[in-house]
Amino acid sequence: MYRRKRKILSGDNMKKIKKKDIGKLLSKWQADFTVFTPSRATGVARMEEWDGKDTDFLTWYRNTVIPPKNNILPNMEAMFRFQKDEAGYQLEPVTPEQKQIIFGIRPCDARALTIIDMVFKDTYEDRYYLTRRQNTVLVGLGCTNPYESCFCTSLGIHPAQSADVDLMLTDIGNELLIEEITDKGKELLGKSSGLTDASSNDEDSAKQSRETAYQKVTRKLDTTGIADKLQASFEDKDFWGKVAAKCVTCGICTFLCPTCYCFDINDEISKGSGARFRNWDSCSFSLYTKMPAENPREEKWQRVRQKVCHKYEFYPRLFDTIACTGCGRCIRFCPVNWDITQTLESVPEHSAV
Amino acid sequence: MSQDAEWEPKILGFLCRWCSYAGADLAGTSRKKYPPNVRIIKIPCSGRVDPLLILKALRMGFDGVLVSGCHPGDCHYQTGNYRARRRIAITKKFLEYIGVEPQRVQASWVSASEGDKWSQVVADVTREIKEIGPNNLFADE
Amino acid sequence: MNDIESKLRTEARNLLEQGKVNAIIGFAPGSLKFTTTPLITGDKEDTDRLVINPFIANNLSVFIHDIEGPVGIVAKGCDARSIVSLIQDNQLAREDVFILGIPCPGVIDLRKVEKLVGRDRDEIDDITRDNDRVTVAVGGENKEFSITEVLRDDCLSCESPAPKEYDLLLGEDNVVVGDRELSRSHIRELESLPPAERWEFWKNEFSRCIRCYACRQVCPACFCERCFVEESEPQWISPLPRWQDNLVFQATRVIHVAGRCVDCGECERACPVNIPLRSLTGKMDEIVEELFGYKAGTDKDAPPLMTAYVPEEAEDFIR
Amino acid sequence: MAITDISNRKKFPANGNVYLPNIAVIEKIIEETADTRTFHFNFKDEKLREQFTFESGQFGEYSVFGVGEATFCISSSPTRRDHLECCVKRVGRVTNALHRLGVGAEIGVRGPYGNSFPLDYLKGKNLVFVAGGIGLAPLRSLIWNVLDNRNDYGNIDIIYGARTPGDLCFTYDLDAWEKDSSVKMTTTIDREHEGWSGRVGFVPQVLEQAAPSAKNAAAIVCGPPVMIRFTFPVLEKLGFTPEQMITTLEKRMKCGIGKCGRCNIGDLYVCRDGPVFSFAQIKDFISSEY
Repeated sequence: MYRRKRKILSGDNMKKIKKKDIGKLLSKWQADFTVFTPSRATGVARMEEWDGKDTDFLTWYRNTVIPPKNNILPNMEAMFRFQKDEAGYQLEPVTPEQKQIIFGIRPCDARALTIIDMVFKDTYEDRYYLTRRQNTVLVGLGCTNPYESCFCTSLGIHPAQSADVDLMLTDIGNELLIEEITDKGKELLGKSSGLTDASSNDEDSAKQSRETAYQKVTRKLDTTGIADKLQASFEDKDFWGKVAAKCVTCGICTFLCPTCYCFDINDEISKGSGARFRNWDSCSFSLYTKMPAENPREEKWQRVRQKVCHKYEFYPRLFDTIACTGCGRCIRFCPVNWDITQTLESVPEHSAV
Repeated sequence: MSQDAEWEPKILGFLCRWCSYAGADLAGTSRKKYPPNVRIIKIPCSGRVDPLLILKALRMGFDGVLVSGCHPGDCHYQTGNYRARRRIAITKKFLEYIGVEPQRVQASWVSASEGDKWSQVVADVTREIKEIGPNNLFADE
Repeated sequence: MNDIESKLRTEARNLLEQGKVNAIIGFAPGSLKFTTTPLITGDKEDTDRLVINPFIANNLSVFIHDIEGPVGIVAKGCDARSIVSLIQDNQLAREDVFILGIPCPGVIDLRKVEKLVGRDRDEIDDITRDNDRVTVAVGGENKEFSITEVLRDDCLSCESPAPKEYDLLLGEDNVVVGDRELSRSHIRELESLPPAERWEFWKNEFSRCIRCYACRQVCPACFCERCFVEESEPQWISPLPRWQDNLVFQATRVIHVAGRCVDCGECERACPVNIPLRSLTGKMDEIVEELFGYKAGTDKDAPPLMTAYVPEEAEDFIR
Repeated sequence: MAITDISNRKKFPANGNVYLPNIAVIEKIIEETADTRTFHFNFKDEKLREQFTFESGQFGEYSVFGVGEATFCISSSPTRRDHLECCVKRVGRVTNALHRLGVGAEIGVRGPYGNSFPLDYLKGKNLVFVAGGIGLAPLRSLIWNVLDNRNDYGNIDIIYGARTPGDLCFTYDLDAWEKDSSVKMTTTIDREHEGWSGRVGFVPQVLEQAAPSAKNAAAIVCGPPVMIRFTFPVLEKLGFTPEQMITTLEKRMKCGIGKCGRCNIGDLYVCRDGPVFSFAQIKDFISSEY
């Protein structure tokens, strides 16, 4: 199983900040970064540009509906613009230059970015994704109240600890304990104000807080040998048919999944100039693989199988990690309560191939 | 909405080939004067007009849409215009509900012999749409 | 287990055992609190998992197409109307479906409950209903609500919780507890705004649409083999999730399902970004009723709304 | 040897941004069939024209700006370098738009992507090419490549079929190969057709009748999925091992570089690990995913 190998800096230089001072800290950061925080202003919880005052999210925020991957791999982004003149087509690439902070990202969603980094770095570098990634500082916030659908601990993720972020915050009551995780985090901390040194008491209560959070994740999934089991069951149409029976093949689970990265590419044009965009796509849709004469995944059981196997069989083979972080969004928002943990637990034992 | 004196509405007309298109043709051949604001698409029957076409036209920036077919009882396919009528009726009401000015979706019955009526319809429709101004519904800001 | 539930299990088992149906479509307990999940099975042992409770949210008629041959389906009033509508549209033969009608108690809207108690659904310990009172146990406290406060809006406007069309009705017809006006209050509120503000409202709502198409996928009235949004020659709307195209998509969808939409409210419940879609479909239902006196899925022998006409009707807007 | 060895894959990122196409100009258009055209094109940038290299079997992403991108193999041979070719069947939005373009029009081209036919493995062997319809396009690149280095290979069998005589592509090549005494060329059409005096029968059947020996041979197969599905069993019957059967697959693609997701067969991405595969690599997946 894949593990992030990063040194977590030890306790003697840990800082903390009062929750009521978070606004000041975010304001300070706003001088150099676009700061994103959890927000419900648009009618759905997602990471939105901070409005300069609201820190209410510290009380209501458990996790966003739209995963923070949206801030790195937006559901729609321009890749280049084109224009036609006498000399022919002129192309002008769009480069994402904004320096941004995602404040409050959960360990599951941060791990998700580490996971999809692998695809975007593989063989050909994806400039758009990687530039945004580089320009982003992740400030993690440990969970205190995971959802009933959460099963991050089954995937080796701690709900309140993370090596996938740059700074990690832990709720210790009226204050947040701050850990430096990376140099990028350290640099950001250098640009911060209103911090005080954390005491060993603070660290104890942080430890306590983390432990409590961990215990609260009660949904469990045994992933032992799952890739092999899935491989052996690949052609088991009966099983996949049953699993997929209630799926309505909408795109909720994939679009809200923090590790689903598939995209489509589309052009827009008006009066000779236009742009090429990419936008999220989903293996749940039959159009996704449709070719003029054939569709290798015409049936919905094939598409459900692709989704499950991509995360739990193919991705581990390619990159040595399961492409699921147990954030539970696919379970929580599924209109038919299709539950990936139930599916994975019911994969039949076939003799190995 | 700013009323540019130069501005002339662009209206998309879906005209049934049997009646209204012939009516418009007649208006032309009899040298009727009427505003040049309607771009015409010839369709086999007003019953062909899917509400999607109306929405697509508005999305493309047309200031109004005019569907024109045979008078009730005169449809070449017997009932096409009756079906069109139901569809346009609900489309118009629904679009009005979501905030589209009702003037932007227009309908008329114009027969092959009604060149006069056609020129009148175009004049009226153009004037009404001119009054409400350009279609900025889908503008980004 | 209540009476209806045990009767349902027996009947469903019998249908499968006697070979009258190839599959049963019903509700089973869900994997999360206060949820059920569609159960689609040909295995008679599975019928022991069938449940009827205030959380049977899905419109199960959406699954009928997936099953070959006769199918037994658990149907609330709205589901049965969808089935009738499918029959009207020749999507389904009456004899291919065995309707296990249940007098629907009304489905509790978890979003409303969450709002009322200020907690997420998984933080709630229990929700119990005693006639018109609903008790929500949360944080060691019992909070009482009237049923009209917590029922889904579409249930509030429901006129027949028990199916009118069925093969077997499990239990007595229910008393209508609804409050039609209350259920349409958002529509009235929007209507009171000037047109530009109404447009602005929907523009904002559709700005967060992610085009997951859940609204379409859970809708039994959306049965086109290929939706217009998937056509590429011509491409009717851009696949990019811009609010303009999101809105054109939804507006067209709502117009396309006029006369088929039974106001089951599933599109709105399924929407992961909380777009009040029922304020669109509900309005369309009002329009077709007002203009043509038509109510979707109430008469299986009637022609579908958009294929019928009365020579003298709805003429006033035509020049 | 591993056919999907990706370590030596040619990277050809333009301006460091792989998604940014290079502008190319259409120089010639050949009507292959009623719905298929071959486009001869060259990069607009002269330096790029010189630098651009590719191998038989690789593909490109072709843009019609404002309409979108589509994937086609490069159907010309790297041994013939005065221009590049791609063969396009009119089946959808982008291909329709391409067919509307004339000589002199500008298109966008990204690539080359994917792996290529394993020349090192093929050298010294007898080669059996089996193609159907437009499936000849990628093989054609390899066939000319092989013929231009004729002494490196053994016997060459080409079995090519189409639905009707009018659906045969590259008839000018077929004529040339017919005349080449070092090539055994068999052309067939699916059913009897007026004016056709040649062979009639489906490609797999014709292959079975021709019965090329599997000894020191390799079969290279490309065509519609249904043809591929029926061809492999025939080759197996003739004694070809899964390693000796090579094909190039077609899937819906968008990015062409293993990011966008859709073209996988199991954990293999057709764009990144293919499009050239041995049957040994894909046989586990081929029944239900292809």
